[in-house]
Amino acid sequence: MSSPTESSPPSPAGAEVITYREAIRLALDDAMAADETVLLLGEDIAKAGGPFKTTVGLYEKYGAGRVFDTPIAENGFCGIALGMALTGLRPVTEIMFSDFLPTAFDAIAMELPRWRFMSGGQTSAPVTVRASGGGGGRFGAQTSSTGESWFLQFYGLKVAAAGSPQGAYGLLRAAIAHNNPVVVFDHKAMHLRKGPVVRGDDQLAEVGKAVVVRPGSDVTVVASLLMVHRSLEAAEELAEEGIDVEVIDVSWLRPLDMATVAESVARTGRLVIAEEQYHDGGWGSAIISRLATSGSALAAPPVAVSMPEVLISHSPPLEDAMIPSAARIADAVRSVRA
Amino acid sequence: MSSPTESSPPSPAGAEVITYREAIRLALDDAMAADETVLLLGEDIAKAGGPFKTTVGLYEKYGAGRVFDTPIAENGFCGIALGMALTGLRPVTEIMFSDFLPTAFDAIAMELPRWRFMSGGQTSAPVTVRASGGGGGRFGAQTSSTGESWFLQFYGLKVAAAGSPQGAYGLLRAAIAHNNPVVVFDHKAMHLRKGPVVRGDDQLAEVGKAVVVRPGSDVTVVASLLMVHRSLEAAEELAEEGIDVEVIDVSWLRPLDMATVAESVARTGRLVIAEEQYHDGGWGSAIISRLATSGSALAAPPVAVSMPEVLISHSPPLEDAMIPSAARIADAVRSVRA
Amino acid sequence: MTAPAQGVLRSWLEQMILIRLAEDKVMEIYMQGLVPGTVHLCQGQEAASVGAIGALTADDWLLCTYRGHHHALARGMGLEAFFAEIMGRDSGACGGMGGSSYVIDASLGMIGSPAIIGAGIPVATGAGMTARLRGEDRIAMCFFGDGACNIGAFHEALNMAQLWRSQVVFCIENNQYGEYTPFRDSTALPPEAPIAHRATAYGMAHTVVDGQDAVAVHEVVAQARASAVAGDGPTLIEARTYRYRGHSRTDPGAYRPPGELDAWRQRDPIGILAERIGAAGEVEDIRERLQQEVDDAAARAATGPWPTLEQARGYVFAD
Amino acid sequence: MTAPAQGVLRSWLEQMILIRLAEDKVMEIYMQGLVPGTVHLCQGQEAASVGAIGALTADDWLLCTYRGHHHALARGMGLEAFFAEIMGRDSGACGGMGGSSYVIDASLGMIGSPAIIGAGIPVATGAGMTARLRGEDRIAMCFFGDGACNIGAFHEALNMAQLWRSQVVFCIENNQYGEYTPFRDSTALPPEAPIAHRATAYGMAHTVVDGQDAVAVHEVVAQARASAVAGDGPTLIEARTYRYRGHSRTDPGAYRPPGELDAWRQRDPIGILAERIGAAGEVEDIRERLQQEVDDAAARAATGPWPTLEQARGYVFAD
Ligand SMILES: Cc1ncc(C[n+]2csc(CCOP(=O)(O)OP(=O)(O)O)c2C)c(N)n1
Ligand SMILES: Cc1ncc(C[n+]2csc(CCOP(=O)(O)OP(=O)(O)O)c2C)c(N)n1
Ligand SMILES: [Mg+2]
Ligand SMILES: [Mg+2]
Repeated sequence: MSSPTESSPPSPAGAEVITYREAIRLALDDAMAADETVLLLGEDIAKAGGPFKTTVGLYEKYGAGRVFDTPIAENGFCGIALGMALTGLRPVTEIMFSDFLPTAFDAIAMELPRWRFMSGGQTSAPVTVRASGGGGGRFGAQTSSTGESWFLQFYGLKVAAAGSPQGAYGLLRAAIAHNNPVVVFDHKAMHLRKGPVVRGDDQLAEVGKAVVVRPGSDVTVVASLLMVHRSLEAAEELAEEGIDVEVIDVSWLRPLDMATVAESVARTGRLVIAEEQYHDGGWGSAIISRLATSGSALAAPPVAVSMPEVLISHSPPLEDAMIPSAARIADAVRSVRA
Repeated sequence: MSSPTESSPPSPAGAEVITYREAIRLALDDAMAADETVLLLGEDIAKAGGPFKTTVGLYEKYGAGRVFDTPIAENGFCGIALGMALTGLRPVTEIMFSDFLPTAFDAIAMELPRWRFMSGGQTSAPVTVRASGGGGGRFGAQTSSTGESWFLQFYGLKVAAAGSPQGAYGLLRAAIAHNNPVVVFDHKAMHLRKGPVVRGDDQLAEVGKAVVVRPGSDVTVVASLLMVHRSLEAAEELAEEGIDVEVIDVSWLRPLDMATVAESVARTGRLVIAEEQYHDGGWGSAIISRLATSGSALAAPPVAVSMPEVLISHSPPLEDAMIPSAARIADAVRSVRA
Repeated sequence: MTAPAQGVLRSWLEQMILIRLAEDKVMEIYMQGLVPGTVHLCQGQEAASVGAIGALTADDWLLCTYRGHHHALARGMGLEAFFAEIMGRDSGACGGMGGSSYVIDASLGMIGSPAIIGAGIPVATGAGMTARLRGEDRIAMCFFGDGACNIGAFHEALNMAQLWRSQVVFCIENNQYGEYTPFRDSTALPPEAPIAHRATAYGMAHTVVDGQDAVAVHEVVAQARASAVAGDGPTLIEARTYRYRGHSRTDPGAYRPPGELDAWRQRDPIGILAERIGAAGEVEDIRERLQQEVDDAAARAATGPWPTLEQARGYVFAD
Repeated sequence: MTAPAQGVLRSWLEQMILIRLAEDKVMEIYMQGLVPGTVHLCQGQEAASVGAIGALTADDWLLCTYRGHHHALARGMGLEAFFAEIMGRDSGACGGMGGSSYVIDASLGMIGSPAIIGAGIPVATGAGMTARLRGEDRIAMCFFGDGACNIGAFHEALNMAQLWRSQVVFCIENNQYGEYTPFRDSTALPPEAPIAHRATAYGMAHTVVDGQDAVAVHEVVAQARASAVAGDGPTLIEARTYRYRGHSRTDPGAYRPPGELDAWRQRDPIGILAERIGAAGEVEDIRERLQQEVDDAAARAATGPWPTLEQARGYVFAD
């Protein structure tokens, strides 16, 4: 296993090297400082600083009127966030684990994205829903899903997924500033991973824009969340074999940045998807299908490195066998080169 | 608009010509007669016979211990169904409109499909969840979704969608007899459509098997629900132009019957998907992606006839513009032939 | 609370008659094929909306449901925008996107009326929190049905509303049925207890009121509004009422015991208010005058243009 | 209800000591790196599980949560299967699929212990319906935490359970906190009212019991069980207890007021029962004997084989 920052590009000017988790915390802090209508709701996020420490100090800094410890009632507090947003506030809700999102699907998938439309554009719902997902922590079947593609069919929601500390910062800032509902996923296994982060009110990620995190000419790998890191690891390994991999952090699953992907694939002619999820119904199949229907000519069939169709158990060898590894991604890249 | 039964194949022996809605009702009736552990839960389904009349007479026939009027509490009664299933019963829950499924996502997507696994196979959860979805009724944004692909990422659930009265009967019978949780979708706009149905305990659909509803040699159209009918209409029209369309009623969205699709596409070399849903994250993109990754060689890029990325309004011209028509499907077929 | 002046009561009477006529008109144009989809009518429930909304200020927010025509009209929505919305026209209150289920005007503080049961209850709670956090003399008024009191969102929202003293007032319009099911068949309660009793689970104030009497409804809402603004927390009000029509367009109401409808019609909210203010003799005149307005507005609405897909696209996302 | 015989109480004491030792052992092997993931321990809550489960028959079903070690052991799960499950081994009670959160044995009537808060409450209600529909002398016993009483599933399930007289008994193990939040900060209630008071919303029976006293817990559960079986409906029991450890492995419990833990330790459930049956002098001996069993079982469990992906695949679907 390489050290956390090893495969990161050289730090840009003004960057601090901080953890992904701290990047989330600072995004919340900076957003709250920049806009007094921003407020936070979630379980144990106020006095205790959050189960993942993503809100440490914010209750003390912004007070009880801006940071709320909620009961365990995800659907209720996401609906409350919608009511706040309709009346001029800009709430951010924290869903501790992605697997708890289904309890709140009515509020998140059915109300938030359709509310403005039904009114004929009279209202708007600038709510950000944050969720931490992903495996590797040996948490078992109901606390290891990334959940990243669960909302793809619920048109009206924008969905982001942070593949690096800078992504964690910039995507969250962008989501909070956006005038429509956005779900931002992060990955629990990346919380302590460090990387360079440039902060500031001008560091908002562009909505719907993927990021080429490693330019390359031979094969395009599109990845999200932890898979971005694993793809970069695979790319390092493959570089030694003379294979030059381009890694794209997809960053937004809705809307998908097909322009960036198509441009890359047009150059490389080869595509690997690296996703910590099942393939059917995920953003990876959306990309492959969209390329296919657009008639993109590939030099080899695309390969999806996805989760096998089993549920996740907490048992270490099983979890390791399920979550795509750098080695599996590297093999896929080799196979599309063959 | 063609008359309801016009494009149906000649009736098989023993078939009665009945409505799709009646096929659902008879499937429930026959399943309850065949197995006394089968019972029904839903809103207004007992004394009133169901908002869509899919349970008329069953309360009278099987009594208050087999047909339950529930409170408006979808998550609760789907969880109750799980508890019944774990202890030896075989409940069927009715979710009136697909759009109400999100209120019950915890029970349906997070508990039902994972419950057995977490126990290491000690328990099982033979629950059938029925939902009526789909547009055309001018019901507006929160009561017109088909919802058919919402569970694709929730591995462990099987998902069926009825494209004909026979499908409505056979898929529901199969789901109820199956020892694992199944969600069965029907389409509201098909409820009064008639077709031949053969009933009986030997008429259970095969789990995971698509149905070639019209054999053809030039282009493969894969469709679900109402789109099956519209594809058949398109096929009739195209037959006059000398284009021989094969129409597949996908029937099961999980598991997807890739074998039937791939065999068909291997013959025709051309694929059109007809789906009343957005493309990204749906079963249509799963099929196209799976064909692409398997290296299937197509003579032309596949085409997906899907919903445009707008929400549904109740306003007739808008709904008509959104839900794929036979004409749009026919155009797509012509385009892959060009 | 001071009782409303005679002039105000007179205007309520007119509003209630207007709502009744408008709903009857909706039925009529429905039969003429002018209304796409289905409708959920509220004849019989006029007093609950008019009395409650009469207790609000212009700044207050409203959260309604798919059975929300009376709220829209009581809040002052113009008749043409109302009918045009129900007909799916661009000139409708929501540009034709909402339909019968979603007839709102945000400029009147109407911030939503979801079709999903219970979904509005947390939303209203959130709006009430905005008022509280800003220290404003303002509430969110949340209407919902008896059937909605059994879904999880009700419980989650009421708990947080009370915990945080949200400036919200909850009003159950108990019209005796959720679709075709009498509320006692779906709602476990202590014997004889009203649904409003459920508030005690959260230590929340609650009250039951005759929903056919606009003045009585006004009084309890005004009181609840004052408590909420004072920081004393929400109130769960149960207004006992009845819908004369079936649940939706296709429902003939066969599940009703014989005589029930007639008994409720004896306590018609329009008659009760007219009697109270000594205007019983004028009802017919008012009806006639308003009928003309209603007919004209519906006719104008029917000529409205359809929305385009491009317009619809523009309504999904804010800039 | 007849009080349990002395021999039974003696066996409870042993069970409670065993649970305590097993939980301490889980901590120990956790620190040794033998436990993947996290754990939610229940030291301090032994009486609530042992007393309640002591009132059940072999046919009764149990629905637990991620904090369910005490229930599994009180119900008679073997120690090796218990430890092996927590270590993710094929020899575990759930073949290593469940882990610390999901240690169940269906042959003992344990039908689930979901990680999602509240998810088990409807499930237990459904199991209780099976018993009722079949007319069996059998209940579903449903354990959950104080924090779970605020989620929608609680409300929906309790309403239906009461409406349909499901043969279920609900037991809130109120250990004072949901994660790091004291229950009064998340749970709106009338002043001083217990959480069990929420049952009144549904006209359901309820009771509060000293969760540190196994005999007291046994008594209320036995009574609730009898009512449920008699068709008188469910009971919501609140057992007041305390978890000595933090919420999960990483939680030092810094949110607790100074002295609180010590005060609760004064009322340790093991001490209380030992005292009551005059066995205080024997606790140390029992500990020593059981410690050996616990150590041996954990050691054996640690040698268990890992499950394979093929095995896991086979657990997803029934044939
Ligand atoms: C979650 C959900 N389930 C079911 C429905 C279908 N439905 C629409 S109205 C209704 C009855 C609601 O009854 P009540 O709350 O009393 O309101 P009323 O219609 O009487 O005004 C039902 C079940 C829905 N809209 N949402
Ligand atoms: C729906 C949901 N939201 C959040 C969580 C995270 N979570 C796990 S345990 C817990 C606290 C539960 O408190 P309580 O019900 O009192 O049980 P205890 O842990 O004290 O036994 C929380 C919030 C969860 N598991 N499920
Ligand atoms: Mg009602
Ligand atoms: Mg607790």
